[in-house]
Amino acid sequence: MNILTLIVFLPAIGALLCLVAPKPLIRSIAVLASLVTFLLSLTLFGIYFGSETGGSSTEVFGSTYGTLHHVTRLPWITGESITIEYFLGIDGLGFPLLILTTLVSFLACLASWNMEQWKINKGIRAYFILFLLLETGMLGVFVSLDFFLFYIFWEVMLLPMYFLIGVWGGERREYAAIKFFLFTLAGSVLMLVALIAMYFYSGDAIAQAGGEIVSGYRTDVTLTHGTFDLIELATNDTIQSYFASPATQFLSMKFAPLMFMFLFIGFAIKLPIVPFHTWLPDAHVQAPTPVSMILAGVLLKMGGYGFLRLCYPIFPTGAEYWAYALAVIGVVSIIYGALCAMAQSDFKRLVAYSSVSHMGFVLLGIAVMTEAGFQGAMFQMIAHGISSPMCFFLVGVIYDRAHHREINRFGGLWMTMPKYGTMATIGFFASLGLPGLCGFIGEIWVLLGTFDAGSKYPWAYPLAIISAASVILTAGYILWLVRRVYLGKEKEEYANYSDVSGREIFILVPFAILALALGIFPMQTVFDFTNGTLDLVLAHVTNAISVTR
Amino acid sequence: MFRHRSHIVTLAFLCVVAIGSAAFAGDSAADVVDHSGITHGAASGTWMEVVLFYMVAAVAVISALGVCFSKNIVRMAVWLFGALGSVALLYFMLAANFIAAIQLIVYAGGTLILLVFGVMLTSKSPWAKFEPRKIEIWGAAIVCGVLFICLSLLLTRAQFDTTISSVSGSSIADIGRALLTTYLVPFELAGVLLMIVMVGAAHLARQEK
Amino acid sequence: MEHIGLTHYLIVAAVLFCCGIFTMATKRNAIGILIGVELVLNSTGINLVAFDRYMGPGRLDGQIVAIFMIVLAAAETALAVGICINVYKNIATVDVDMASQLRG
Amino acid sequence: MNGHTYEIFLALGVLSPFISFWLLVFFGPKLGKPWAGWCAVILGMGVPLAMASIVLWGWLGEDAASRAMLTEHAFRYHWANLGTVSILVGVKLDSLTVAMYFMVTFIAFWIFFFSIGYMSGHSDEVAGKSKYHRFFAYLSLFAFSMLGLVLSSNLLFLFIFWELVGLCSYLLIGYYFHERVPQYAQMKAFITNRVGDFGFIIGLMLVYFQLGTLDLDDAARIFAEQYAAGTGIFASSFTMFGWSLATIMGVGLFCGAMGKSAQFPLHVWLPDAMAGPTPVSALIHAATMVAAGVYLVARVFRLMTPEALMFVAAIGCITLFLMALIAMVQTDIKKCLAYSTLSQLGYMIFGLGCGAWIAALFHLITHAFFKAMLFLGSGQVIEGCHHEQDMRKMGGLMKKMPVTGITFLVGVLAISGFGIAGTKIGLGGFFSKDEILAVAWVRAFDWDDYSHHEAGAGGHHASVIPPIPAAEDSSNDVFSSEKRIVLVSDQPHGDTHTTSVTPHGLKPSAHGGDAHGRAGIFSQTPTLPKWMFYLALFTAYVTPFYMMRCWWMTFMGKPRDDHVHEHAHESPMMFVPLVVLAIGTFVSSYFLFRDLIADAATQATIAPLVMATDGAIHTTAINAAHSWLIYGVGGAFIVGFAIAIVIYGRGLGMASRIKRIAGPLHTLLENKYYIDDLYHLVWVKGCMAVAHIARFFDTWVVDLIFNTLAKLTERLAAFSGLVLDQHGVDGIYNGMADTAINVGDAMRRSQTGRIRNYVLFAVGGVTIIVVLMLAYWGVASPEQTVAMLAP
Repeated sequence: MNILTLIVFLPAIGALLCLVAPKPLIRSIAVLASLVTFLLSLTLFGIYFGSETGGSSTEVFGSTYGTLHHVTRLPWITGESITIEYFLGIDGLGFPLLILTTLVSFLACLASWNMEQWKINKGIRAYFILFLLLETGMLGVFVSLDFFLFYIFWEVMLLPMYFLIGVWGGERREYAAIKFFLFTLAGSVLMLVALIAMYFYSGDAIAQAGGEIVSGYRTDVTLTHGTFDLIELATNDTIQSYFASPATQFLSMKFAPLMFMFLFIGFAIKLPIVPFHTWLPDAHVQAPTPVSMILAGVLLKMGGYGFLRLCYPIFPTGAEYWAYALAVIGVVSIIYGALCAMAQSDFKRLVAYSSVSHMGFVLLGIAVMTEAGFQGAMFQMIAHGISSPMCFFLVGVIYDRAHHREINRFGGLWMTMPKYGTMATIGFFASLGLPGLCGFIGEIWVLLGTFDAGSKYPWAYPLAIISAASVILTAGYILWLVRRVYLGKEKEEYANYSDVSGREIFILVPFAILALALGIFPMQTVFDFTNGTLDLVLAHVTNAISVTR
Repeated sequence: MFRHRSHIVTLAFLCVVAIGSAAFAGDSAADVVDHSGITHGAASGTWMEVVLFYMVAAVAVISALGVCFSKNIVRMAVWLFGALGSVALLYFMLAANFIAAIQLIVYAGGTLILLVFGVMLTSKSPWAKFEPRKIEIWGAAIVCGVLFICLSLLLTRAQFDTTISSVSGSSIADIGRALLTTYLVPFELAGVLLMIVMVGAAHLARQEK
Repeated sequence: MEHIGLTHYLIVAAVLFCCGIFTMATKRNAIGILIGVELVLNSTGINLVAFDRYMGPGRLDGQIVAIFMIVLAAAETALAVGICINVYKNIATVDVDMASQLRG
Repeated sequence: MNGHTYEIFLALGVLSPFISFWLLVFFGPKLGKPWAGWCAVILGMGVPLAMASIVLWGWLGEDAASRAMLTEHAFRYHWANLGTVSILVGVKLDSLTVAMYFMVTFIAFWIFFFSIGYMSGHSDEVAGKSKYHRFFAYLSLFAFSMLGLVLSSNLLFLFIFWELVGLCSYLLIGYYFHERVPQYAQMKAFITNRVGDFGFIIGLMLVYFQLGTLDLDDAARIFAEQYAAGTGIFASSFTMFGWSLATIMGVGLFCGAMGKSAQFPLHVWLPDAMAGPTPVSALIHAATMVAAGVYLVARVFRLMTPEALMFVAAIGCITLFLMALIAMVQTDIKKCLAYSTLSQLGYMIFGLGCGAWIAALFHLITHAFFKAMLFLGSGQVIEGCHHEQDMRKMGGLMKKMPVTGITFLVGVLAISGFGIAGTKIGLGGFFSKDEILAVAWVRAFDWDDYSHHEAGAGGHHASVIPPIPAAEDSSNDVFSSEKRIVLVSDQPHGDTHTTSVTPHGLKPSAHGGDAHGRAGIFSQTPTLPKWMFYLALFTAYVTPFYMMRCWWMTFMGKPRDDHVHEHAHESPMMFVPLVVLAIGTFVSSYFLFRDLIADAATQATIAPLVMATDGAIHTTAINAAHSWLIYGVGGAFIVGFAIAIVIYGRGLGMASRIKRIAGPLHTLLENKYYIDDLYHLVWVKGCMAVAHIARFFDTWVVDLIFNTLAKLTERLAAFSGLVLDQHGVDGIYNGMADTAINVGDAMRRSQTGRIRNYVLFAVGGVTIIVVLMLAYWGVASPEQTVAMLAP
C-alpha cells in the first residue's frame, strides 16, 4: 500500500476506532493515531536521504516541475469524457507542510488531553472523531494532485472544523463557526467555478490541437479530453498556451487572469489576507486551544500552498497580471495586521492578528516571484506553523488556569510560572522575528526577495521598505504584550497557579526546539527540502511569462 | 390664550366697550321705537352704525375665543358673559329689542348665574383643570377651522335676497300677539317644558337621604 | 363705508358657532361643555334674528323662534347643572371622562 | 599557528558562553548561588579570554603577509541560500577582530567577576526571589552574541548577532522586571533599536540586491568594482534627499549603528537603560554593545560614500555635543556616566565620519576600558551606599572607599584627555580623542590644500606619499613614527614592495586607477563644515567639567547624607576588577591596540570613494595639526577641572546659584531637550492612535461590511421565505380575515364613549359635507347659492 495513502487515511481509521472504542480509551487512541501518522510521515525523509534517489538535489527534485515521489494513480471516476483520478504524490511543496501537519496535529491532539477540564466537555467521542477526520482532510489537501480530489479534501476539512468551533468553542461559538464556514465556502465556490472551467477549457485546448496530445510530463500517455491533473495543467504546453492566450475568454474576460483571481480569492480567504481576514480573529478567539493550534498551524498554510500549487504554475500570466495588486495587499496585511494586533486587549485576538501580519509576508513573498521571495514565503509558512501554534498553546495554558484572556488583567506571570515564562519568551520572540529563531528567516528572506524584485517591478522597492517598517510595529506589540502579561509584579490572583505540567512541557518543547533549529539551521531544516521544487516552480512561471511577452 | 394680568385688563376694556356700545345701541333702538314706521339702523346705516357693529362684533368674537381657550372654568364663565352681552347688543342693532332684553335678563341674568353656581358647587377648587388630549385639541381646531373657512366662503359668496322691512315688526305688542295666536301651541309647550324642567331639576338637586 | 348687511351678522354667528363647537370638543369639565353649548345656541339666535330682520319683512317668525331658543337654553342649563351637581356628588369630580360607570 | 587554528580558537571562545548559557538555563537553579556565577565566569568568559589571549599572542607573532594570507583563506561555512546567493558564514579574521575580541573578553571577564560580588548581596532578587542564575545566563548569552558579532564575516550574521545582543540588552535592562521603570526602559531600548534596524534592513536589502552578496569582503570588493565600472549601484539614477543609492545604502547601514550606539536622535534609550543592574550598564551599555554600532560602521566603512560619511559625521557631532551638555546637569551618578558614554560614542562616530578610522576605533577601545571601570566604580558606590544613586546625597566617600575613589579618578582623567603636552605622558582620551580632533581639524581647515596637493602631485601613487621623515618631524607627538608604521602594503596579494604608509582610501590596482582615480577620490571627499570641528572642540572642554563634577560630588567634599555615608564600604571582590581595569586603561593607551587597529586599517578601509584620513596621518598636515592641537586640547582638562572644582569645591551652594541664573537652559537640559516627551507624544501615542483606528476600522468597517452582507442575505431569505410566501401568498387569505377584524377594531376604536369626541365627529361630518359641497360646486357662485337657498 502506498505510504501516502496510509498517512492520509490513518487518522480516519483512528476515527473509526474511536467510534467503537470504550470511552476511557478514546483519548489514547486518538493520540496514538496521530502519533503513528506523524512517525509514518517522518519516513518520507527517506526521499532525501534514502537509497531511492541517492539524495542529490537534481535527483530528488528533478529538472522540471512535476517530479514527484510516492505517486499513486488510480482511476477513480471514469466516463466517456471524464477521468477523475485518485492521484497522490509529494514534492518539495507538499512535503514540509505534510510533516508540519502531522506534527502539529499530534501536539494539538495531545493538547486536547485535558478536555474534561474545559468548561464545555461534552462529547469527547465526537470531538476526537472530528479531530482525526480534520487531520485526514488536511493531509489530503497537501498530497492530492488531482484537482477534483483536492477539492474534495478541501471540503472534507471544512466540516469537522465547523463543528469543532461551533460545539466546543467559547461564548460566541456559533457566530464564529458560521463565519468561518461561510467565508471558506465563499472561496470554495469560486474555486469550484475554476475547477469546472479549467476542466472544460483544457478539453477545448486538446480538441483544438487535434483531439489527441501527448502529456506534458508523462511521455507514454496521451490525452483526449479535459483533465483535472494539476501537474498536467501546469506542464502541458498545449493547455498552457491555450490558457494564456488572450483570445481565450471566460465571461468575456481574459481566461488566465480571471481564473487566477478566482483561485486566488479562494486561497486568500484561507490565508487570510486583508480584507478577507475577519473570520480569523473570531474563529481563533472562540475555538478551543487545540483547534486554534490546528487553525493557525495548518489551515492557514493551505492558502499559501494553494497559491504555489495551483495559481502560479497553472496561470503564470495571471500571476504577472495581478502581481502588483497582490504585493500591495500583502503589504497592507502586514502593516494592518500589526496595527490591529497592537490595539487588541484579548490575548488570543492579538495572536490572531499577528497571524494576519505574518501571513502577509507569505503573500508578499509569493507575489514578487523571486527565488528569495518564494523561499522566504515557504519558510515563513513553516515558521509560522511552528511559532503560532506555540503562541496559541501558551495562551491556552494560561486560559486553562485563569479562564479569561484579558491581557491587562494579567501581570507578573514570569514570576509565578518561571518555566512557562521562559517558554513564552521563546514563543513570542520567535513570532517577533528575532534572529536565531524561526520567524526571522522568513521575514528577511521575503524582504530581500521583494527588494530583489525591484529590477523587474519598480514598485517592489517602496513595498519592501514599507514592509521592513513592520519590524518596529511587530516589536512594539509583542514586547508590550510580554510586558503586560509576563513582567511586572506578581499578582495575588495568580500567585497560586501551578507552573506548566509535564504534558504541557512536552507540547511546548518540540515547538521551542524547532523554533531554534529553524532559526539557526534554515537550510538543513527547511530549505534543503523545498528550494529545489520552489526554484523549478519559479523557473516554470518566469519562463511562461517571458514566452507570453 | 389670555393669561394673568393682561387677560384681566383686556377683559375690563372689553366690558367698557360693550357697555358703551350698548348705550349707543340703546339710543338707536329708542329712535326706532320713537319714530315707528321709519326704519333706521342698518339699512339707513350711518358711519356710527358701522363702527358700532365692528366694535360689538369684535367683543363677541374675542369673548368667544376667550371661552375656547381658557383653561379655567371660572374664566370661561366670565368670557361667556362678554359673549352673551355682545350678542344682546347685536340683537339691539338688529332692531329686536325684546329679544335683546330677554337675552340680557334670562341669559346674562339667569343662565350665567346658574352656571356659576354650578361651577362653585361642583369643584373642590374652582381652578381645577382637566386637560384634554393633544390630539383632541388639534382635531377640534382643524375641524372648527375648516368649518369656519367653509362657512365664510359660503356666506361671503352667497347673494341673499335681502329686503329690509320698512315697517317695524318688532314691537313687543306684535310679539305678544304672535305668541298667543300663531305660536300658541309652542308657547304652551314651552311652558310645560319649563315646568317639567323645574320639577326635574328640583328632584335632581335634592339632598340624598 | 360699506353697509352692514346680513352676511356680517352671519359671520359673527359662524365664529361663535365654531368657538362653541371647539369648546364642547375640548373641555373635560361638564360645565365647560355646557358653556360651549350656550355659545352655539347664541350663534343660532343671532342667525334667527338676523334672517328675521333682513329676509322676512313684516314677519316675526325668527324672533319668536329665538324666544323659544332662549327658553330652551335656560331649561337645558338648569337641568344640566342639576345633573352635574349630582354627578359630582357621586364621583366627586365633574370630569366627564370619569363618569364612565355606564360604559359597556 | 596555521591553518584554521585561529578561527577554531575564536569559534570555541564563542561557543563556550553559549554552552554556559544552556547549562545555566537548565541547571542554573540547581547550581545556585554563587556557583552559577562561577560557571559563567569560567565557562562564559574565562574560556573566551583564554582563547583570546592565545589568539592574540599568536597573531602578534604573525607577519603582515601571513596575516593577509590567513584573512584571505579563512574558513567559510555554507549556511543557506538566499535566492541564488549563497550565504557563507565564517570568522572575519583580521587585526581589528583580534583586538576587539580581546578587548571584549578581557573587560567582560572582569565585569563577570565583579558581578559575583555585586550579586552576592540582595541585588539578585527580583520581587523578593533570587534570580541569580538567570542573570548569569543572560550574561553568558550576551557574551556569545557579542563575540559572534565581532567575528561575523557576513552582514546577515552580523545582523543576527546584532539582534541577539539587543535581546540580551532587553532582558538585562528588564532584569528587575517587577518594577515599572525597567519594564518601560527595556521596551524602549528594544523598540528604539528596532527603528535603527529598520534602516539596517534597508541597507541590507540594498547590499544584497545591488552587490549580490552579504559577505563583508565580497561586498566591498564588488562595491569597488562597480564604482570603477560605473555599474550596479552606481548605475542607478535614483536619488532621495539628494542622496544617491549608494549613499542611501551607507546611511541605511549606519541607521542600525545609530540605534545600537544610541546616536541622536535614537539616543533616548541609553540613559533609561541604566535601570538595569550596574554590571550590565558597565558591560553592555558602556563598553561593548553600544560600541557595536561603531564597530559596524568601521566594518562597512568600505561601503560608505563621502555623502554617507558626512551624514555619519554630522550625527556623531550633534550627539557628542548635545549629550555632553545634558551630562552637566545630571545628578544620578549612572545617568551622568550614561550621557558621557553617549557623548564619547558621538566622538567615535564623528571620528569615523571624518575618516579618522584608526583614531575612532582606538578611542572605542580605550573608552571601553575606562568607561567600564567608571561604571563598575559607580556600581561599587551604589552597592556601598545602599542603592543610593543621587550624587547630591553622596560626597566625602574618598575615605570610606579609597580604591574606588582613586580608580574612578583614573577614569575621569582618562576620559578628560589628561596628558602633558609635549611628552608621552597621558591617558586614554589624550591620545585617542585628540587624534580624532586633529583629523577633524585637517578635514575642516586644511583639506582643500591637502587634497589638491595630493591630486596635483600626480604620478605613481608611491611618489605622492610624503617620506617617512616628514612624519617624524612631529617628534613631540606621543606616537613615535615606528609605532605608526605598522601598515603593510595595500596590495591585495601583497608583494610587499613598499613598507611605507600608503593612503588607504584607495586601491589603485583594484580598479585600475592611478593618480587620476586618486585625484577623483580626494576631490570627492569634501571639506568638513567648520562648525563640526568647533562643536567637538568645545565638547572637549565640557567633558572634563562634568566628569570632575561627578567625581568631586561623589568622593570629595563633606558627606551630605550621614545615612549614606555611614553605610559606605567596598568589598575586595569588587575592587579587584577596578584595579585591573585601571591598569588596563594605562596599558591600552600605550600598547597593543593602536598597532592592531592601524594594521587592520590597511584592509578595512580600502574604499573606492573615501579614504580613511588618518591612514595618511603621517602626512605633515595632520601631524602638524595634532602637535598644534595638543596644546589647545591637551589643556582642556585643566580648564574643565578647574571650573568643576571651583563650582563644586565647597558643596552645592554655588551650583544651585548658577542653576537659578541659567534657569531655562537648565530646565531644557534637565528634560533632555524634551526629546523623550516628543517621541512619546508623536510615536507612542500616535502609533497607538493609528492602531486603535485600525481596530475600529476592522470592527466597524471591514467586519461590518461582511456582517451586513450576511444580514442582507438573511433578510433576503426572510423576505422570500417569510414575506413573499407566508405574507404574500398565504397572506392574501389571512389578510382578508385580518382586514375584517382590523376594520371592526378600527371602528370600535372611534367609539370612545366621550361626548366631546362625538360632538367633534358630528361636526366633522358636517364639515366634510360642506367641503364636499364646495368642492363639487366650486366656490359657490351667487346664482347657485341663491338657488340652493331658495325655498
